[in-house]
Amino acid sequence: MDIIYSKAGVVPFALLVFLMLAGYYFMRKAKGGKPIPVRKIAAFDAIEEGVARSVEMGRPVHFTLGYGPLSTSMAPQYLAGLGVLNHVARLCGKYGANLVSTLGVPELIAAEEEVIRDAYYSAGKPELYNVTYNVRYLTDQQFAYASAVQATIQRENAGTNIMVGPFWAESLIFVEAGAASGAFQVAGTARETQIPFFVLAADYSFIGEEIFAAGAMASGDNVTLASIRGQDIGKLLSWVLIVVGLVLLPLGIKLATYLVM
Amino acid sequence: MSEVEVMGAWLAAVVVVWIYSFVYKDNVLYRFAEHLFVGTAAGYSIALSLDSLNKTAFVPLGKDIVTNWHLIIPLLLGLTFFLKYSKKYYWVARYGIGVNVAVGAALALRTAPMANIIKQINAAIVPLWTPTDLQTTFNNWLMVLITLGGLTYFIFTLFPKAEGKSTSVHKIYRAFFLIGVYGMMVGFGALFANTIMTRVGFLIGIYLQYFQPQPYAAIIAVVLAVIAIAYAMRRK
Amino acid sequence: MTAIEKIDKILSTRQLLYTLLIIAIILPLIYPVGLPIGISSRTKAVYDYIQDDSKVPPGSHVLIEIYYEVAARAELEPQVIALMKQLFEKNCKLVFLSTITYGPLAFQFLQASAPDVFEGKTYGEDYVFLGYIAGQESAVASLAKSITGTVATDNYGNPTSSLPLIVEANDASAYALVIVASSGTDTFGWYVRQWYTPYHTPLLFGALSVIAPSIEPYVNAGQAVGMLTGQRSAAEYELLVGRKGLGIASMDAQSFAHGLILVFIIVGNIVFAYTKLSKRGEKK
Amino acid sequence: MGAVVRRNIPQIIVTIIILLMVIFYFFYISSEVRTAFNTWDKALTDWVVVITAMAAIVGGVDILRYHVNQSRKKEPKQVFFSGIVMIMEVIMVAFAVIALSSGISIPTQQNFQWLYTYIYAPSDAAMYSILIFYIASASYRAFRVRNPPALLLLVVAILVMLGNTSLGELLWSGLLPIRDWIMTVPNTAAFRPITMGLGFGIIILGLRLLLGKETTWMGRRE
Repeated sequence: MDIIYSKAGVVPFALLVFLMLAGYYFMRKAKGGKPIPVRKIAAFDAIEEGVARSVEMGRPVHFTLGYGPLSTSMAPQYLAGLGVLNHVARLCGKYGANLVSTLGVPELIAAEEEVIRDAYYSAGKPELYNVTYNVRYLTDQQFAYASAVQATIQRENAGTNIMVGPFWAESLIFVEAGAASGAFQVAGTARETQIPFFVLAADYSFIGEEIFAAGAMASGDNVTLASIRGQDIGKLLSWVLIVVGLVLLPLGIKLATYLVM
Repeated sequence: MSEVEVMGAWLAAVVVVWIYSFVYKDNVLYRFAEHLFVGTAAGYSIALSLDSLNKTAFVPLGKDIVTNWHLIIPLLLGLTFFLKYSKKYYWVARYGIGVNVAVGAALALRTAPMANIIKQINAAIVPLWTPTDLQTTFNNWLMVLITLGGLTYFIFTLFPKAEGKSTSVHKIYRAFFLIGVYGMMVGFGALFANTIMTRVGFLIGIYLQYFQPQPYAAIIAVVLAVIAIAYAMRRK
Repeated sequence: MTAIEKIDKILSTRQLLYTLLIIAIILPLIYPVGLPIGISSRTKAVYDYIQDDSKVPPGSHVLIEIYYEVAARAELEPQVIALMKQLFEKNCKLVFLSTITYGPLAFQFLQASAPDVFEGKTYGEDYVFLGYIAGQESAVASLAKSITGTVATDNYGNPTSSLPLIVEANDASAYALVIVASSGTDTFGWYVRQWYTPYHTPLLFGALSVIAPSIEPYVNAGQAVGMLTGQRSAAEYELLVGRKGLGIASMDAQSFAHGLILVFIIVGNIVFAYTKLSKRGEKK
Repeated sequence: MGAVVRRNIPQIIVTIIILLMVIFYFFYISSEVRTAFNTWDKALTDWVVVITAMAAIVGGVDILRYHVNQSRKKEPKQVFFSGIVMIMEVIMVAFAVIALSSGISIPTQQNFQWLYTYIYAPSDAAMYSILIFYIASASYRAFRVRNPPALLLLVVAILVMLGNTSLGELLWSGLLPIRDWIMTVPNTAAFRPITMGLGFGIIILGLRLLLGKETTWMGRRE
């Protein structure tokens, strides 16, 4: 019987399992009703402020979560964006705002239509739901999608522009198109090369993994929210490993060699 | 150049100018170029899909149905996307989307522990004291502090509360938090500045590719664009 | 309305900013000024490496991967032309290929932009173009083992086994240097994993300046001998090899554009600081 | 029975696929299992390609539906623009089908190539390079020092910009080494926590997907 060994390293697999168990542990603890406090993420609170402001000005809310195939390693970022859309849709139902959601991910058209339909119906405003107004799929080609979204933001005169998901070069196109039409903007992505443009040009921004925290907060369910602590455990563990590695290095022990076993 | 190519080069120069005109003001010529682009891109996307369907499903099925019978399943799953228009069977599409979501999430999960976490931890462990070379010592200290600071900034649920007199733990937390913020600002500033070079390079590339060979096309397109922009501005 | 508010009102009309930018970029392209360009140590190191006969012996074989689409021509083409001029002066044998569909089109523009460099060089003996080779990283891997085994004909249909250049240098160990000119990021990783790691063939990267930071680790780890980033390195290299090309002409446009953006940033902040102070002044 | 078929089975499929793909990626169990996994993994990647392609085609149909609906609207010009989208889309697909039926690869089909080279490629390049305009307006409007960290961001950006071009050369030759130092030392360290954070986010979202707590991709909550 060939021995079982790990091709991609036992330690990475152990780290993956450990973090998932940590997240699961806190989700179980939260089930007992003790909610976990989460530090204020300014951009998340700004979403509600933006929707309310749009309604006062009688302008629609625009949302987009990006373009591209769902079956790549960007899937988690699309799902975080979808979670925030769920939150935005519910707020639009609550305040009675018109929502225009553009996207370039063909697999998520149905999901977006249903999420928005659910939000308006459960808020008792079915008249605001019109599928060709609310959800606009604009091809999965990057810059055709970008040319249509920048036009939609300005032609619909969006009062608030919310963008959460994986973005590539088109991030600055949307933020500047929104700024040109005076929209209040909340933007976030975990793709490192595009974060500076959102931090600089949007009113509020989620940086990197904050979009995952936003996705969990958007669910409004304590158990889901508690899973974020699993991410914090990862950070504390990294803290410890780095410090230990730094201490051991002068003693001639390279922690790095053990971590990749 | 055959006249088909010349006509094409003229159309290309005109389309580029009219897309640029959007930054001045959304106008009817941009709207034309945009819809032309979106229509062509939609057709291109379907063409690519037909091509990959042909290569991945139809040819293998046609060649050897026995071993490749299973490819019929994703074809059916794909067809279920059309059911989103039906009130009763809208949920059937979830099977197809589920496969894609799962594969995407799995691809990310497989590489995240090593590439995103362990490799970065290893890169952060650098010698903090090299007597001969003070410059590297300073660099390494700075790199370690920025990395640890950034990690502290992103902590969401475990943070020392600052009730009343701030405890020493809170002071350390605040210190690393600020180092993280300032460290990231350096990264953002550097990256923003660095992209300017490439973006200017692309505009120069466009000038060489589409304007220099057809200067008259570009000039006429600009004149038309200016008229369209003026018209759009007067109307608003 | 004070002078500052007047300036702000003028400069905050976006249309003016864009018009100034177009002038700042297009004008120097038509009438180049030739602002001074410093040579950075990294570019000089690449030049010295190729100039050093022990590292790149005269008449040795060099592989050049053309992996950029038309939009990225302005940044990468001048790099390749300058490198090509230096290598041809050492009468090295150049094998061009591309694992991206745009490759043949980009190579066509390369030849059209540098007829003087190709002058006196015969196809098949001094340089060869293998055209588009599908298969991405797996194609790069099999090329390392055997070029004739991977691609049967070159871009113009001649069988690769009939080209003396290819027969002399058919696998990775026969190449003194591999130049990867790519507008992407993964291409560099392919060559590190399939050419450098197994065969230790020296690699030289030509990248966009926005991509440079993400492939910095390969150069620091010694898996590549050096890197040229964007138009700035292209302009420096053109100075080193003594051929005024697109790099130098574009550097004027780059400098004017960067200068203009710097002015926008600084004036924008002066206006912002002034309005903030005057608001605080009123509040007191 | 309704809820099981509508929500539970798709969720189970997701959980199984993630577990199998992750476990088999990390562990080599035995050669028989290895070959079985390889064929299964290849089949799954083919499935994903087929489903993605079908989704894009359904998306294309959705675009046609959207523009048919738009052209019914009162706004006169919209009929013209929506018509352009529909015509161009149908033409491109027609040439692709012609290419496929005559057995040649799509990009080499003459008319398809013309449309691609003279409409798609220039528009794509134009939209990519439109960014330089937006960088200019963002530099004036957004690059304002609202708080101390923003001041550091501004100073670093100016140093790197000066280092990047001959402007730095005119002012002081020391700017280039500063630019190189910024790009190698603080810049790499600054993005490390973000990359790590992305890794933690992926793992915890993966956990929620496994446990069925992340179901917005299913759309409606029955």
